[in-house]
Amino acid sequence: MSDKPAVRMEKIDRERGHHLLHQMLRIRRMEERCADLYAQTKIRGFLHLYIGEEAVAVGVIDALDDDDAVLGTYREHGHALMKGLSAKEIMAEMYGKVEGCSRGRGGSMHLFSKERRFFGGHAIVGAGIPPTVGLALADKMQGRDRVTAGFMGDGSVAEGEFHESMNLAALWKVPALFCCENNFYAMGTALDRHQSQPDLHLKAASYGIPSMQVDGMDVLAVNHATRRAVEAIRNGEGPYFIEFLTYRFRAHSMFDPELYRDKSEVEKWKERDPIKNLSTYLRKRDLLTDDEYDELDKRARDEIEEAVKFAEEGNWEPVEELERFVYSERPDQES
Amino acid sequence: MSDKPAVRMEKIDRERGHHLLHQMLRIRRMEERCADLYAQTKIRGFLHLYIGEEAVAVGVIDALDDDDAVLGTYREHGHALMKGLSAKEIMAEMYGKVEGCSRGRGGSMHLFSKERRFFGGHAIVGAGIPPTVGLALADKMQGRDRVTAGFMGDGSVAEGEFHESMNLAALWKVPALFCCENNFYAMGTALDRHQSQPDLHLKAASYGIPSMQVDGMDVLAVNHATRRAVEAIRNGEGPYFIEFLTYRFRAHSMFDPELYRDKSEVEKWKERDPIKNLSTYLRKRDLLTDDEYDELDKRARDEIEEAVKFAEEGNWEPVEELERFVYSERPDQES
Amino acid sequence: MTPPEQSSKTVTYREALREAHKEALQRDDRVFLMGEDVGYYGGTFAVSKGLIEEFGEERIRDTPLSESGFVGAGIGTALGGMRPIIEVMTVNFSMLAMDQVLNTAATLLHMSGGQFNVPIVIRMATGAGRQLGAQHSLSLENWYAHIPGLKVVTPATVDDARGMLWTALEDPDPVVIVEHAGLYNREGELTVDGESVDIDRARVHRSGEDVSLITYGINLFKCLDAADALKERGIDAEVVDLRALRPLDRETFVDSVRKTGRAVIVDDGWKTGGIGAELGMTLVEEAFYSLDAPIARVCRAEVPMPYAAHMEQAALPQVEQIVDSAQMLVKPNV
Amino acid sequence: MTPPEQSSKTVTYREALREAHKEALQRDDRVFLMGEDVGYYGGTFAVSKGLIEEFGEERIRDTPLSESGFVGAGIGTALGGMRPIIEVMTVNFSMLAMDQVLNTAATLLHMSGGQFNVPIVIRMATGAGRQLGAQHSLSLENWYAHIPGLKVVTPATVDDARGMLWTALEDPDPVVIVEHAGLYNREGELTVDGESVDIDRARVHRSGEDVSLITYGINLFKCLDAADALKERGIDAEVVDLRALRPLDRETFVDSVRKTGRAVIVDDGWKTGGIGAELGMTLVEEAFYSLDAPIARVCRAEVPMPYAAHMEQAALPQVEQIVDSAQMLVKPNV
Ligand SMILES: Cc1ncc(C[n+]2csc(CCOP(=O)(O)OP(=O)(O)O)c2C)c(N)n1
Ligand SMILES: Cc1ncc(C[n+]2csc(CCOP(=O)(O)OP(=O)(O)O)c2C)c(N)n1
Ligand SMILES: [Mg+2]
Ligand SMILES: [Mg+2]
Repeated sequence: MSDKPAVRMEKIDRERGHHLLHQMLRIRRMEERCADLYAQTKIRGFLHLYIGEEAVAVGVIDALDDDDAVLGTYREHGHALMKGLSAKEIMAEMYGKVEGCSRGRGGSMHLFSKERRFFGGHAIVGAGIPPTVGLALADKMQGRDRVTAGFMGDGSVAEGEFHESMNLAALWKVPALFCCENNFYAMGTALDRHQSQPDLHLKAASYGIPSMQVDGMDVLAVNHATRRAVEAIRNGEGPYFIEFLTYRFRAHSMFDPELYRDKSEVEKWKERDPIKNLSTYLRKRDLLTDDEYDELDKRARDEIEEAVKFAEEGNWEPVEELERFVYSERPDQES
Repeated sequence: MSDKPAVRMEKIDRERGHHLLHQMLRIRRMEERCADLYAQTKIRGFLHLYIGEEAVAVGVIDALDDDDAVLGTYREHGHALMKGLSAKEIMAEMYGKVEGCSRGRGGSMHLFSKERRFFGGHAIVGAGIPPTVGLALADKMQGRDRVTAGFMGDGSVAEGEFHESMNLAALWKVPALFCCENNFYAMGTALDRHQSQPDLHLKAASYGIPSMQVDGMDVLAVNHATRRAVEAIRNGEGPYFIEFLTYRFRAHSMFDPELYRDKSEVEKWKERDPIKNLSTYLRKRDLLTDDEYDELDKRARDEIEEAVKFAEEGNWEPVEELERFVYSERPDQES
Repeated sequence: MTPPEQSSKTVTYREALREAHKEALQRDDRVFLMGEDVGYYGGTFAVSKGLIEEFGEERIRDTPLSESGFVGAGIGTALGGMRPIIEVMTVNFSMLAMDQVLNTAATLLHMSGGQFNVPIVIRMATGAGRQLGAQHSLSLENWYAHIPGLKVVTPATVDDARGMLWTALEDPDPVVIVEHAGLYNREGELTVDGESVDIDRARVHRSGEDVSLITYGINLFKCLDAADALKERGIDAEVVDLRALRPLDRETFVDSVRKTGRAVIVDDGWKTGGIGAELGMTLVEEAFYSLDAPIARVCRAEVPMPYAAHMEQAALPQVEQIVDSAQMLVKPNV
Repeated sequence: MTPPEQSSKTVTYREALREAHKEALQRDDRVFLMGEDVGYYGGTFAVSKGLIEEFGEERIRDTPLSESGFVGAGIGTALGGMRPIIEVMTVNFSMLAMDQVLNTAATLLHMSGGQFNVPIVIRMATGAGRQLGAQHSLSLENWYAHIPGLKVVTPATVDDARGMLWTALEDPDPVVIVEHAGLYNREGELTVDGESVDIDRARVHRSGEDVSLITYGINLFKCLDAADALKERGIDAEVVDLRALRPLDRETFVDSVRKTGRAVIVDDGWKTGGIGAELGMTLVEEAFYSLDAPIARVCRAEVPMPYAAHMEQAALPQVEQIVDSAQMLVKPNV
């Protein structure tokens, strides 16, 4: 189902290989732990796991600068972690603790960090796309050399806001990178049942936005493609769209009985597990040993366990603060 | 600015030539009279004239059967007249009289006729497109061999609903004919300032909908293209999209000072006046004499004058009926 | 055709809805269900689970994520002689289709001088309480209730869940069915036989003399609990379930307050400009001289809904608030 | 920088708005205006006429027909440090952008735990009276007033038209400015000097003893006319202009009714669930024991707005209705 990457991978050294692998492991372990914690009812509400799709967030956000902005969907734990939010503040958020990155008000779907320029965590499908355009426009109008990366699912491409946003972005040539995580399903509806044109990068192309389709299970391909796109954007060429072909290994959310797809399909995709993919690649080139892998994995697990501990020990926001932040507290508050 | 027609014109005889010319004259005379009546404050509210674009409504609707459905925008007088509403009921509507086709409740932007299957008269730009898809879907689900033709402006192509509708129509292969009246402006905003891809038929094509771009100043080209599209639709090939390149000779509405375009541009387009176009064509082939033209024109003028008289003599809906038809009067009322 | 149910049985609200859909689809060829994930997924709230197997892809029609598109298309099918049931998942997402509902579905009949009625049924879940955060927890049924041309029903019981769908489908005009997401798992005794139920009248679920608790949807059960608690304090509360927010059966709740002289209104939405204000104002207009005390409102706190459970519960109407408000009206000095 | 205006002068509401835009654009580089036809067309209501020549295409930014897109983009620019003024032509079309306003602009600050405020200003025209028919005549400012996190102002006078824009731009949170389309041509005496005006307080435009007429927007002038007519009948009416619908300055109108004991509420929107209900209910909650009579509402008839002039006028609040309602409250037996 997935094409070969449109661009060739760069050669990478041990350090970078380990770095990318470690990032994917951090997300994977966090997500697995979240699933446990959900079963234990420590995490509530909706929980959308990113397992299987790690290469996308890792490959994309690694190619950005700290000062660049990122907007995610409700499946954004991985993006938040990659953007520099700590596992602690993310986990505390999912617990609903005041130490969470949104004071426990957002939960899994609404992670935020002003400091890291992570603009959420949006749970209305497609609704994060217009603000992505706007953030990029603000940079352009203010002459700042920054990129805004907005993530979206294949499902959101059917929403009118996708279309309005592509047109605006193309007309105004804003420095936005649109990252479409095409995991072939919008909840339980298969891609070809919700898109008359399932090659989603062609959608953006029809607005005159340069676009490509990239193997989203291959972090090196993702990273390389993103670097190319970001370079074009920083050169003032306007927006760029990348469709990443990927797959979620788990259900849509914890409520989903997965009636709409075959186990065998899932198994087939698991063979292309992005973590396995990269490990194999590195091992083949003698850039990774079993011990090294275990060490990276252990660091990831430890970090997440610490985060769980932090969340467990966190505090509930005082109920008296319920009405805080409906409006700004200081009239001169700025972003 | 306008391309040559994508399809060649058919040879037409005197009778058909006169028929099409007469239809365009009926619309033209009606619209001119509306402008007068607006100046006299007989017609109020918004008034959007179709002068210059007559070939589109005439050429398209002539290619449809009576049983086919038509949906228009707020610039729909011509479409209503072509769909078989009488000039009288249209004019009475613009006067706000109860004899009007919408009892005087709709006015210029909301002409309706259930009997003629004219579904309005929609003044929220783009909002008529999803119902167009639905009307066509209903026919398909009920196994009826009917076409639904929905008109839209170039401006509406930027609205999210356009996009959502194209996707639905393509996915469900509904028997809908989308007629885009590209008159190069959405109010005062020029096409290339509101569409990153100004070749609008390519928009529909990107959904896998067969589409063409046609000279909308040439009624024969319009008619021929529409016949071809309707044939494909009736063959069960699903939706079709036609972009008609046209131009409005008048202001957007009676409030528009036309600051955004040059008089010279308007003059240039007037050389391609669809009525002049067809007359010249017919004259060249000895299918039209000056007397015949005058006679057709006189019939059109007389019809409109009678309509004005009818409207003048019409009655106001009793104020007591204000709350009628908020809900249906008979529980078994059907469409 | 399955024969109509005979005797009462215990079912969940979800099952009652599913039965109602099944029967409607069997009864009338023109009926079909359309929305995001109503088919192979089985419905976000599993209401339509199994229906696609029975009725096929055409009549259980999965849509892309295109709320305005498929609600508008639904309007078109209604105009074209079908009887669509459109599921918009939740009221939160329905904002994307608001224009179609407001400016087309609700408006067409009047604007066309009585020519085009729109027999569409739009279903959506509403409400908070499941820790879904600000963007998935709205209760905005009051906005739909504000629109002339719509009918808005709020089934609280399994009987109403079972019966109102058919009522809505028989209606020649657009009907919005608002289902509180917290009710789907709730069990109840089903007594209706599969026929339509009236939606013209509110229902007095419990009769009392001292104070009227007026509500709709999930808060019916909070009010019934509150009435129990009040009983223990010697206060006899009447509980009115509005059942429909438009048209409002003003008579029933006004009569109730004429009798009791006191009213606590329990509204699932934000207070300012909510449906609770309308209920109260109606009492002022129609029962002013029967009022023995001011009218109390118990509403959701005026905040975007927070995720954390304790904060969410603090923002929602609670039984104790209802009890305390009633107590204040009846015996202010206790 | 032009110096602040010194003395009072007669201007139209439109001119006052245009001045306000000009000055804001001159004062603050981060300010820009964006919307359909704000540029070369000069604004649907000609508010921004001439501005594109002065400030250029970047700062007077014409948009495609994409309400959700450009409102959402506006939110993004606000997050990115700009101070956008987004013109959504009319409240009718703003429904298409409702999700962005409700679920993003109004929600982000609270949902992010206080991190992301959204300093966006959204302007839109509202109201009927120009024979534009059902789809162009809504008054739905009450819906915006229902949303926590928004501020909603309704300038009625040229002073407020002139001053509120800057106030809104100085506000760190989203502000919706609702301009009644019937006001643009209205002339008035401009007294403010270009500085921001407060939006925290309602204004008593005319003081009286017998009955309070409470309103906002264009109906302020109908109420002032009604007060004149009432004077002739020996009834001394107080007229309160709310100026902002959220936050509501409840104190001012409650105080007014505490004094007069009677209230007529004049609401431009549909009655059921309108802002008028909220005002009335507030009086019940806060001034119940001061009420000498029921509260009256004068609202728009609950119908989609018809085109014909006589029908449209019949559907809108009229001076005589206000007068009669007040009369009924004060001297029910006359
Ligand atoms: C506007 C809107 N409609 C419906 C939903 C419910 N919903 C949540 S996720 C989802 C599917 C989205 O699929 P996609 O964009 O492909 O993202 P993925 O979950 O696959 O990452 C749906 C229908 C929503 N959140 N917002
Ligand atoms: C949703 C919406 N936004 C804005 C408007 C105001 N408006 C009316 S017509 C129009 C321009 C439409 O242009 P186009 O679709 O090209 O049609 P044309 O008038 O050229 O026939 C605009 C902006 C509207 N009616 N509806
Ligand atoms: Mg997906
Ligand atoms: Mg146009």
